[in-house]
Amino acid sequence: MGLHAYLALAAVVFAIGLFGVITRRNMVGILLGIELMLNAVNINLVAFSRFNGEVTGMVLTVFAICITVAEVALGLAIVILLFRTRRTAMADHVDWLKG
Amino acid sequence: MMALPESAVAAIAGVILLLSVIGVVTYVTLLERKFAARMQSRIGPYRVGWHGILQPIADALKLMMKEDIVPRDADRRVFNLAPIVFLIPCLLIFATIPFAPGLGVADLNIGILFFLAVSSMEIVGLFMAGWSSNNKYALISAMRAVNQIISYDLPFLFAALIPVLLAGSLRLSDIANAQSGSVFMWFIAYPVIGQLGFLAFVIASVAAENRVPFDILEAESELVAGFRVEYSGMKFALIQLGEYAHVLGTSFLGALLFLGAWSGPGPEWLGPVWFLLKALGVFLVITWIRWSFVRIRVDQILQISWKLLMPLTMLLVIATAITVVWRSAGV
Amino acid sequence: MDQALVPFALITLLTPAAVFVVLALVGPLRRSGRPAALLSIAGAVTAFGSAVLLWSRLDAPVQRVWAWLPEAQGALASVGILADEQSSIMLQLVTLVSLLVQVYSLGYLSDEPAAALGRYYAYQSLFAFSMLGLVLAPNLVQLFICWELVGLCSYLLIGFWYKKPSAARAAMKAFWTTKAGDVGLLIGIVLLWRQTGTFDFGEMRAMVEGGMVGVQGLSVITFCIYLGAAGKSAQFPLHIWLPDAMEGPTPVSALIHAATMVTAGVYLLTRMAFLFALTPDILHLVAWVGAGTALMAAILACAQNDIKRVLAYSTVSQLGYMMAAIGAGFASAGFLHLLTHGVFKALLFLGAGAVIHAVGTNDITRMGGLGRRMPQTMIIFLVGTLSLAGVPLFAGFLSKEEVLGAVWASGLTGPFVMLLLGAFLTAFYMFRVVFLTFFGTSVENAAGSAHEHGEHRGAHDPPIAMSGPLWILALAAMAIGIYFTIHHPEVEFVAPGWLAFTATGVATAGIVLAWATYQRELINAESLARATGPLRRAAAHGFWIDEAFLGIYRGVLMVLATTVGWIDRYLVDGVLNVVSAWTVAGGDGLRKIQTGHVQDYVLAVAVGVTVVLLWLQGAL
Amino acid sequence: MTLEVFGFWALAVVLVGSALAVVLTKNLFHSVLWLALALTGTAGIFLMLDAEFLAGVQILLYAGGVVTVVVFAIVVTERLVGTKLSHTSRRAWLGGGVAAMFLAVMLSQLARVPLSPLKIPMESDPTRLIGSAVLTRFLLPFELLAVVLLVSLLAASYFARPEE
Repeated sequence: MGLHAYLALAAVVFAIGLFGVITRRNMVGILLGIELMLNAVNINLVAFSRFNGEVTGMVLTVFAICITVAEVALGLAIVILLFRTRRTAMADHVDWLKG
Repeated sequence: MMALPESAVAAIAGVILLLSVIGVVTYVTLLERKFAARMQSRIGPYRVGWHGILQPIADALKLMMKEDIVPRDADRRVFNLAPIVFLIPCLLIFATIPFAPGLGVADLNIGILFFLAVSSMEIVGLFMAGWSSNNKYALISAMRAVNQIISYDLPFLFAALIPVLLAGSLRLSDIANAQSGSVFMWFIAYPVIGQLGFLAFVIASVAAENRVPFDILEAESELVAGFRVEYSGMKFALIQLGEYAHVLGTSFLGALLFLGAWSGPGPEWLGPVWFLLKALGVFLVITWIRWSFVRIRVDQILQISWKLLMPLTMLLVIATAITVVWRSAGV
Repeated sequence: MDQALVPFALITLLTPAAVFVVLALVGPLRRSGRPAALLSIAGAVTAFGSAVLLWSRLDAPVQRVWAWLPEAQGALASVGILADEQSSIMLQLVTLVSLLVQVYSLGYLSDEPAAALGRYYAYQSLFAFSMLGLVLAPNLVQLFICWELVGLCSYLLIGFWYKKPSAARAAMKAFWTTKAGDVGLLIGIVLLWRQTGTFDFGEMRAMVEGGMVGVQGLSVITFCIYLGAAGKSAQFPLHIWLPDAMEGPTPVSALIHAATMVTAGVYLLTRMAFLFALTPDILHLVAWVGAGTALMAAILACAQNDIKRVLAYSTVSQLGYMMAAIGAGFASAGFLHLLTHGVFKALLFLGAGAVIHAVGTNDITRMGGLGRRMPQTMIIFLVGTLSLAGVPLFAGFLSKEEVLGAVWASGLTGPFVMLLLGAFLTAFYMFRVVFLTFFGTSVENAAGSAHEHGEHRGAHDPPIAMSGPLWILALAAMAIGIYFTIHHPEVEFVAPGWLAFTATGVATAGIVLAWATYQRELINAESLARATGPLRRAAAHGFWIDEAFLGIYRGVLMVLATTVGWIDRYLVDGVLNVVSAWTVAGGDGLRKIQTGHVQDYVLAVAVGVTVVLLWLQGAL
Repeated sequence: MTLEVFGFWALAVVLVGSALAVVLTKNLFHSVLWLALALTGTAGIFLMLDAEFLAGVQILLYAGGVVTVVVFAIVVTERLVGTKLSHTSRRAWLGGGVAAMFLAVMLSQLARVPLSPLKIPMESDPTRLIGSAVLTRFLLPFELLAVVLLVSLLAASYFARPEE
C-alpha cells in the first residue's frame, strides 16, 4: 500500500470528524469529532514519516498525542464547568458570544 | 507486520497458550480458595474430586447452565459485549510474555508498553458493563474503577520502568535475560531500588486489579457486587475469568520483571516451571494481602496513590536512572 | 571658587528634603505627630546652622552643577547650587524664619490631631527644601521647578484645613492665580533660552555684560518673567490671592505669605536685574505697578477689620515697595527691604497669630484692651509695627528709606509720591490695629456680653514655644534696625538729605492720626470714613478687582467657551455622531452573523479552508 | 504483500466504519465506545506503519485514558440512570455537504500529487529513533510539552474543582 492510501484514509477520517464537529449538539460529541480529526492528522504524520524513512513525524505524533490528552482534559473540564453554570452540555445553549 | 507472526505455528502457539491460560486461571481460583481457607483455618473445597480437585470444573459447569438474565432496561448490545471486551485485553496480555527463551506468542520490542496499554483497555469493558447494566450500583462501581485505575496507572508504570531501565530494553525477553544467572542477578536483589520497586509494583498491581484492600468498586456491603451485579451465568463467568487472568498476567509480569523469570536451577526445560512457580508465588502474595487487610476508603486510596506511591516510584525511577548512568560511566 | 563650602549648601538644601522623604514614606512616624514635628525642627535647625556657617565663610560665589538632561552638546539642563552673597543671606532668612515658624507651630497647632500635625510638618519640610532650592538655583530650570514646588506647598498649606470650604477655595485661588503668572514665567524662560541658549545665570550675565544679547524682543521676555514674579509676589492685579490665602494657619501665613515665598518674585527680579537693566520700559512698568500696588494695598488695608487681612494687604503693599525699588533700577535696595521685611512681617504675623490664638477671632473690632493681659505680645507686636511703619532705629526704617531714595534717584516722581503716601497709610493702618487691639477697652466689655467676656478673660501670653520665636524675631528686628543705623549701608545712588526726615515725618503723621482717631477718639472714625467717601467704599470691596476678574471671566472666557462649546457640540460632534451612527448601524448588521455557536464558526472555517484549497488548486 | 493489503483494508473498514458510527450514533455513550474502536483501529494503522511504540502510546493514552475521561464527563454532565443518552445532530445536510466538499478537495489534491509508493527503510528501530530524537533534537519541545501538560493539568483541576 502506497502513501496515497494512508493519506486518503486519513482524509476520510478527518472529513468524518469535521462532520461530527459541525453537526453534533452535545459538546462531548463535538469533542469526539475533534478526536477523530486529530487521529487523522496523526495517521498522516506517521505515514509521511514512515514513507520518508525519517523519524520526525513520529516524534511529532508523540507530541500530538500528549497535547491531545491535555486538550481533552481541559476541554472536558470546561464542559463540566459549563454544565455547572448552565445546567446543560448542549452546544446550542452556549451562545454567550451571540452578537 | 511485526506484531503478527506469519507462520501458522505462531497461530497454533497462540491457541495453545490461550487454552493453557484459561486452564491455569481456572485452577488458580481453586488455589486461592484453598489458600484463603487455610488462612482462616478452614479446609476449603473438598467434596468434588480428591481434595476438591475438580471444583473449578464443577463451578464452570454450574455457571454455564445458569440462566442468562439481561435486565429489561439494560443497553442490551453493550451489556452483551462488555464481558468479551473485558476479557480480551486480559488474555491479550499473555501474548507478550515469554515463558522461556523463545517460547512466547510475540516477543515485541515494546513488550512492556504493550502489556500496559492492553491492560488499560480493560477499563473500557469494565465501564461498558457498569454502564449498560442500567443499575446505579454498577455505575457507581464503574466510576470508582475509573478513578482508581487512572490513579494507579502511573505508579504501576513507573514501577515497571525500573527493571526496564536496569535491563536497558522494553523487550520482555531482554529483561528476563538480564536477570539470568544467579539469584543475585534478579532485579529484586538490586540494593534498595529493587526491593522498594517490587513493593511498589505489588501495591500498584493490587490496586490496578481492584482487589482487596483496594476493592471499593466491588464493596459488597454498599455496591452489592459492583459493576457485575447484573451479570449471571456465562457472562459472569467470563468476567471472573478476565479478572483472574489479569491477576495472573500481572503476577507473571511481576515474576518476570523482578524475580528473574525462568531462571532457576536445573535443566533448561525447567525454566517455564520455575517461571510458573514464581508467578504463583506473586499471586499468593497478592492473595495473602487480600485475606489479611480490610478495605480502605476511596480518599485513602487516592491519597496513597498520589501522595505516597507516585512520588516514591518517581524517585525510584530517577535513582535508577542515575545508578544506570553512573554504572555505565564507571565501566 | 571655594568648593569646600559646597557641602554646607548641600546640607542646608537636602536636610529638609530628607526630612520630607522620611515623613512622607514612614507613615507611622508622620501620623505620630509630635515626633514628626521634632524631626522636622531638627532638620530646620541643621539647615539653619549650615546656612549660617556657609554665609560666614563665604567670600566668593560658590557654584557647583550636575548635568541633568543629557544632550549631544553637554547637558541641556543641570541642577546645582549657586551660593553667592544674595543667596546666602536669603538662605539664612529662609532657614531662620522656617525654623522659628516650625517651633511656633508646635504651640499654635497643639490642638490639631497628631496625623494632621505630621502632615503639616511634612509640608513644612517640603516647602523649606523647595524654597532653598529656589534660592540656591544656579539656573532658570531649577528655579522654575522649585518655583512650582513652593507654589504647590503654598496650595497644600493654605488648604491645610481642607475640610473648611473657604480654605479649600482659597487654596485653589492662590494656585490658579499664581499659575497664571507662572505661565508667563515659563514662556519667558523658554524665549530667553532661545535668545541666549542657556539657562545658567552666570553664563547669561556674562553674555549680557559682553553685550551678546540682542535687545530686540527682550522686552517681551522680561515682561513674561515679570508676569511670573508679579503672580508670586502679588502685584496688581494678580494680588487677589494673597488676602484669601490667610485661610491657612497663621504660621503658614508668616512663613510663606510674608517672609519667603511671596518674596520669590522679588528675588527672581533681583537675580535677573542685569537682564532687566536692558529693558528700561519694563523697568518703568515694574516701578509704576509696584508703587501703585503699594498705595492701593495700603488703602485697602485701612478698610479691613480682619487682623490677618490687614497684614496681608500690608505684605502686598511692602512687596510693591520692593518692586518699585527694582523698577527704579536699584535691585539691592529692594533686596534689602525684602530681608528686613521678611523679619518683621514674620514677627507681625506670628504676633497676630498669638493674639488670634488667645482670643479665637480675627476681627480687630472685637478685640481691645489685650495689652494688659498679653503684655509680651503687645511689646513684640509693637516692635513689628514700628519696624513696618518705618520708625528710626527699627528694621524697616532704613530699608524703606532706601527704597524711597532709589525711586527718587531714578527720577520717578509719580511712584515716589505714591510710595510716600503709602508710607503714611502704612503707619496709620498698622497703628489702627495696635490701638484697636491692645489699647482701649474691649468692645465686648462695653457691650457687656458675658460669654465673650469670659472668653477674653482667658486670653494671656502664649506658651514658650510660641513666645520664644516671637522674642527672637523681635530682637532681630531691633538689632537689624540699630545695626543699620550705625553702619549705614553703602548705596549706589545719592539719596537727598531730606529723605530721612520726610519718611520719618510721614510715618509719625500716620501714627498720630491713628492715635487721634482710635485711641483718643479726637477724630470720629465714622466721620473719617465718611470723609474718604467713595474711596472707602471701594476699598471695602477690594476695589472690585475680584469682581473685575469675574467680569472678564464672564464676558470673555464664557462667551468664548460658549462659542467653542457650540462648535464642538454641533459641528465636531455632529460629524462624529454621523460617523458613529454609521458604525453602530454597520455593527448591528454585522452582529447578526455572530451566532455565538462554536459550531457555526467551525463550519465557516471549514468552508474557508475549502475555498482556499480550491483557490490554491487553481479551480477558482 | 497480500496480507498487508488485506490488513490495510480491514483496518480501513474498521476505522471508517467506527468513525462514521461515532458521528452518527444517537447514543452518546455508544459514540464513545465507537471512538474507542476507531482509536484502536488507528493503533492498528500505526502498527502497519512499523510504529509499534506509537501504537502502544495510542492505546495507552487514547483508548485507556481519553475514552475513560470522556465517559467520566458524560456521567457528570448527563443524568445517570434510566434515561437514554440521545445526542442528535443538527444541520446534518449542511455539515455533510461541507465535509464532503472538503474531502473531495483533499482527495483531488491527493490524486494530483505524485507520492512515493514504497517505504524507505528506517535507519533502525523506530522506537529507538523516536527515543533518541526526543532526547536530542526535540529536547526543548519535549520539556515544553511537560510544562504544557502540567499547566493544563492545573487548569483542568481548577475548572473542575468542587463548587464552593
